[in-house]
Amino acid sequence: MTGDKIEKGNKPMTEASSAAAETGTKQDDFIRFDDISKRFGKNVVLDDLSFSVGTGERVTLIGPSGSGKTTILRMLMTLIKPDSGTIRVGDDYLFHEKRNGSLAPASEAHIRKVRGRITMVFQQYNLFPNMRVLRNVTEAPIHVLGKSKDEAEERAKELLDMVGLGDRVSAYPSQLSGGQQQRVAIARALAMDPDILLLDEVTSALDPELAAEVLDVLRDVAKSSDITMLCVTHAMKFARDVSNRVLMFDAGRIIEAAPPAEIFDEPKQERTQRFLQSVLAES
Amino acid sequence: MTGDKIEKGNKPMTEASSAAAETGTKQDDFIRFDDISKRFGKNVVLDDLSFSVGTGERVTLIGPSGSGKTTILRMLMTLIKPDSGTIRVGDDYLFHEKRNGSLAPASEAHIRKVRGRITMVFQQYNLFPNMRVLRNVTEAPIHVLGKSKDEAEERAKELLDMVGLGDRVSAYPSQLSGGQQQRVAIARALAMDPDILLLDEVTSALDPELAAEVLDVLRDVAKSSDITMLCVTHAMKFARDVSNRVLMFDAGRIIEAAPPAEIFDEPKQERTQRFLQSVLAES
Amino acid sequence: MSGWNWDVFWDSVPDLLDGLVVALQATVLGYLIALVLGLGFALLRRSSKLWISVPASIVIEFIRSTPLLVQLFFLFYVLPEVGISFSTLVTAAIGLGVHYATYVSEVYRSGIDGVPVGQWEAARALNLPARRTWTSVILPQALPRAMPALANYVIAMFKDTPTLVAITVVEMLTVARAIGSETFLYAEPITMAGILYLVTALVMSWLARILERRFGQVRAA
Amino acid sequence: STIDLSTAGDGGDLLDQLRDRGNVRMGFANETPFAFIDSEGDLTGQAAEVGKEIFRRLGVDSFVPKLADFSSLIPGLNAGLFDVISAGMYITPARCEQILFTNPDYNAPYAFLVPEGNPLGLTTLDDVVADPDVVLGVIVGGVEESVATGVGVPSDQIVVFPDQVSGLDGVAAGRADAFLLSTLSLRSALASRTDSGLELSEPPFIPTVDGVDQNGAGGFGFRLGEANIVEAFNSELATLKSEGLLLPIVEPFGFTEDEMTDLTAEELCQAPQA
Amino acid sequence: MSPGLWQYMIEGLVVTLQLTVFGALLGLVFAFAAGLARLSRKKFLRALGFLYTETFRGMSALIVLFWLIFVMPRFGYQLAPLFAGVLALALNIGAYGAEVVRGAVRAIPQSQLEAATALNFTPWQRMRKVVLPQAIVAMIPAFSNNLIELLKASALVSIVYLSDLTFGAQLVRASTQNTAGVFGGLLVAYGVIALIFTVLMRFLERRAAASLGRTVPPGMIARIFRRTEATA
Ligand SMILES: Nc1ncnc2c1ncn2[C@@H]1O[C@H](COP(=O)(O)OP(=O)(O)OP(=O)(O)O)[C@@H](O)[C@H]1O
Ligand SMILES: Nc1ncnc2c1ncn2[C@@H]1O[C@H](COP(=O)(O)OP(=O)(O)OP(=O)(O)O)[C@@H](O)[C@H]1O
Ligand SMILES: [Mg+2]
Ligand SMILES: [Mg+2]
Repeated sequence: MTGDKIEKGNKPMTEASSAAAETGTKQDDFIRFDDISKRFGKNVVLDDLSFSVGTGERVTLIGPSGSGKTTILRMLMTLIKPDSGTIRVGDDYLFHEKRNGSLAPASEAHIRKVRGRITMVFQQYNLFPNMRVLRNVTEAPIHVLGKSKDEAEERAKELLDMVGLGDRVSAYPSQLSGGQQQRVAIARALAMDPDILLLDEVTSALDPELAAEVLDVLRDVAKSSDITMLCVTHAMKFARDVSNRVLMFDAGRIIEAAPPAEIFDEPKQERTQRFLQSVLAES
Repeated sequence: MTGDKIEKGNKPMTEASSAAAETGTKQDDFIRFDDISKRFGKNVVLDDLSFSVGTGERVTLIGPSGSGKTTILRMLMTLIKPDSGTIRVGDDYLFHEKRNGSLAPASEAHIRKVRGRITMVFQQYNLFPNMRVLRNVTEAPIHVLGKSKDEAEERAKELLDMVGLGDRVSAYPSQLSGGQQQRVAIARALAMDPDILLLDEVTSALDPELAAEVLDVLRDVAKSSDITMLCVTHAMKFARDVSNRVLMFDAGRIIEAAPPAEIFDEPKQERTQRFLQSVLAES
Repeated sequence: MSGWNWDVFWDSVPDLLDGLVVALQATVLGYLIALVLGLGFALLRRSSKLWISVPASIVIEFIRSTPLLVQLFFLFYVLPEVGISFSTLVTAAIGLGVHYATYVSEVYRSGIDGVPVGQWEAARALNLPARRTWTSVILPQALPRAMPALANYVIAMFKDTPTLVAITVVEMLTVARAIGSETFLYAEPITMAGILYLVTALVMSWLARILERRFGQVRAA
Repeated sequence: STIDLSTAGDGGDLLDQLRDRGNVRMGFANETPFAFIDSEGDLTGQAAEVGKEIFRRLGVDSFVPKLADFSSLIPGLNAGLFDVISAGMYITPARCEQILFTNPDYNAPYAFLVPEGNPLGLTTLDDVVADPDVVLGVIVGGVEESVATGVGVPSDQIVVFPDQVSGLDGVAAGRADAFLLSTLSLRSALASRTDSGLELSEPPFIPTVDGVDQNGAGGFGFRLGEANIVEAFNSELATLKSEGLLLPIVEPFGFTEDEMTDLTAEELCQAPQA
Repeated sequence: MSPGLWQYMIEGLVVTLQLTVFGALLGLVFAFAAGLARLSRKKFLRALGFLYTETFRGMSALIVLFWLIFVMPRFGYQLAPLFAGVLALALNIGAYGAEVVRGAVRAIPQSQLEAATALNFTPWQRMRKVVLPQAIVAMIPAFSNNLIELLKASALVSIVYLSDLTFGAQLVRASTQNTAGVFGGLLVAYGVIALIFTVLMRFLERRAAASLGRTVPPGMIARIFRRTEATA
């Protein structure tokens, strides 16, 4: 709502203005990135990035290829580590632990604990091909959350029903279409009762029709739960329908942040305008 | 000059009219395809094709993908054999020998002899990675033509100078850009003093800039020599500049043949029009 | 020298077949050891801790680049000296097993490396513990991938069983030699032993090919 | 490397070859006291030392030890892996069909291992046959058992021991009255157990089965067809014997006058087997 | 250990190196002959190549060795023992090498053959100037493994009493009775020889790669200790 803090012009934002990008509907700092930098070799992918996401907020990350969107999600999922900076989730730091009042690198146990609140759905589904659909969904609840097999299966069937695959519980992933696999992957993620759900271009490997089915499922999820969602997508209509706030990335920085109506209809940054034009031209 | 013999309409040409396609600037029948058919499995690629090319003529072959252009060149290069029909080059048949007055399948020695007048430049350059640039160019002149090493190297350096690579004689192919490799390939082909040069989409694996360099070199070659050239290309401007005649292929037949100005500006066949439109849209 | 003695040649078959059984026993036993130990080697070598993976690599490369024969001697003569004594067959199986574990570990390793990285990431996104990730996600996918290569090493191990003659395991070559020292005719039993080895090895690779084809079909389904 | 035609000649050339090469490859089975490697890495033992002396006299003075299982000595020789078997191998008619033996350089007679003082006065196998109460010990699978039964010892008078040491223990414990073995073996067994209260029966004897002497005479083996070198070897051996030089060479290995012999390979090869 | 015993080990080392080097050279001859025969247009040659590779890949090197040493004399051929050893090892490794040759030649892109045809090379020139120079580069890593296998197999000759390193160690053991020390040291010796061979082959591999103008692959130590990306 307060996109007015965003600088005009298309020069990259300074750190100060980047911090100002934390705008929109969020009420608190459930997730907080502070001065995060990350490089691969010589390639600086994230440059002193700071932003935060509120509890239950739905945030869409957009931006040109290579701008660092996936890197953000993968870092939150602890698949990669930042070179510097901190990430806080709730009261815990993701890669750090408070010891004697100061921050020390986190132990594996600490990371596992914090990671327990987060889960992710991938572009390539990544279902376990050696397990049937039902076991794909129950494996982690049983062995991570410690649920009983019955309880896990009951919940799994509910979720599979919800994503419209109640009748495919005993299929192997290879026997499903891409869209069906992605819906299973969503059910698998939800079965972990996550506080935070990360979605990285979950429809971009799918044909438009199948993609629509998946997006419908995600719309339902967004409507019927209060999970905090971070979502990278090129499906602008979906982003507009579902998200509270859109973060526009460019070259590892957030150059604009605003509610979807604002950012899609009256983007302040010239870079954002150009990006949106190219995306709309494609689809 | 006599494109007027071409039938109107877009129905495939009959054999009779196909023979009529041999039009344009050619004065003689230096190369003559007679009733050539070729199928791969069930796929009939060339269907009773006849045409001829005059000495020193520059012919461009155009046509949609799969129409048989490459097959023509590869057959002339003796990389594949026709199923039926004859190909004559000068006074010799390519795959046949006259014995006791009748035509018999040619011996390997006969094929080698006729092939000695022809050489080819490929889309993928196909330089020999185990030889430096200079040796790529001198190897065949020395071991096939029997030139002395000095003589071959002198000529190779001339040619490499001509293609603008006089300073890269001792580089390995892997150390060159695609465009440079293709120019070496052209020098290598010319070093064989061929009567006939075949060029199969020699620029289509290259970025536009690099492609332009290669086409410039070929323009020089065309201007400064009297080699007979058969050339498959999508570079229409080049075709227009260089060729005497353009053969439009479709489904293994020649559906139109005329000088470039004529065929590009006033194609008679509706198929040719459509094809040219689509090619121009791409570039 | 005397002519070819067909009686000795054919009469050697029953005794040689006993030897073949012993060779097969050593192969089966040895391969079981190789399968288990090889997995251990593969996991150690993949460890993210350098102080584990580097020594493991050195040991594996060392075992792999030294002769099976000498390793067998070492086990055969040295184990009893330090008070560990197994039957000769078990010693042989241990020798074969340890040696082949180094090959098998490479097979596992490429099988494991062949599991798409997305599978690791998905396991991580579900917060599966490392052990569970291995046992229910990675290995079930890596092992089938490794099957054909694993089958080839069974055959390779079988072909190495004649080496056991050096530590008195009564496999076919040992039997052939014994027949030779009784009859003073070596050529006949050794030739027959060679034929039996060859035929068995060829049958085994034929079976392996069938298995591979079957397996390929199962995977495709 | 090329094909070695060493066995192709008529026999005259092996010695020449060895002289040319300057060394001889001696097959042995690492058995004391016949041939073994000492701590200096030298091949030594009764057979090794006799062999070396004779080869030196024949003009070959470098020796390459070729360690082999006893059962592989003959095939190894025939395969050209060694030039001579130098392992104190007994000369038997069956072996004579495979290889050519030199004359024996020792003949180990039999003796009994008995309690000190030989209370039963046993000196030959006939003494055992004569007294049905005497229990005779032999090694399992050894030739001694067939020799004993061949002479006429009833099988209920024979007990079988798994090895030398248990035979020795058996006599000491009274489970056998006498233990039959070659003098050489018994001497080396006793040497390791000086306090056993046992001794060898005197004098050693050579049993006769069906009129055939059961010699334990060993010599050197060459490939069939190499008669020339065998002849040369035999003549040097004869010289050693006649000049009394043989015994000093073999004494350090526990050999005595008892083991000296004038038997020939020819006699031993022709002796029908019992 | 006395100088006399060291002498056995050093002589044995020489024999082991001879067996490995000569076995490798002769094995290369077999590998190329059989590998190229299997790619021949002549059915007879293909069958011959197939027969050779299948037989000797299905057969233990030790059996072949026994056969050459103990059976051949029965047919009137007595090979010099060292030659028999080299031959047995070469026959065995050559059969594996033939598959390497075949695979590498087949991996040369068809387009290279076509380019050679376009320059009117004869089939033999094509093979010699274009195919083999490239294929050989691709063969080296596999040959490098084969060489180590050959080194290991060379120890088998001690079973037929050739005086190689392992045989020397047997003599030393017979003399000193120090089994653990002797065989332990022997293992280390083989390990060191293998390391040296690996380094040499690695050098060759780099040279060969350079002959195609390729960037040189990482060093051998780096490869042994390469860390697979730790994912768990
Ligand atoms: N593991 C990696 N190693 C090296 N570079 C990487 C790695 N992962 C990402 N990068 C680089 O980091 C940059 C940002 O990548 P990222 O995947 O975050 O972009 P993105 O915004 O998700 O782009 P896209 O829309 O193409 O998915 C890119 O330049 C990419 O090449
Ligand atoms: N070796 C082959 N085996 C089977 N089919 C082949 C082979 N070579 C060519 N073809 C088929 O012959 C047809 C004509 O191929 P050709 O390469 O001559 O077409 P083209 O006109 O050169 O097309 P493009 O513009 O795509 O290069 C195609 O359908 C192709 O699939
Ligand atoms: Mg991305
Ligand atoms: Mg083409």
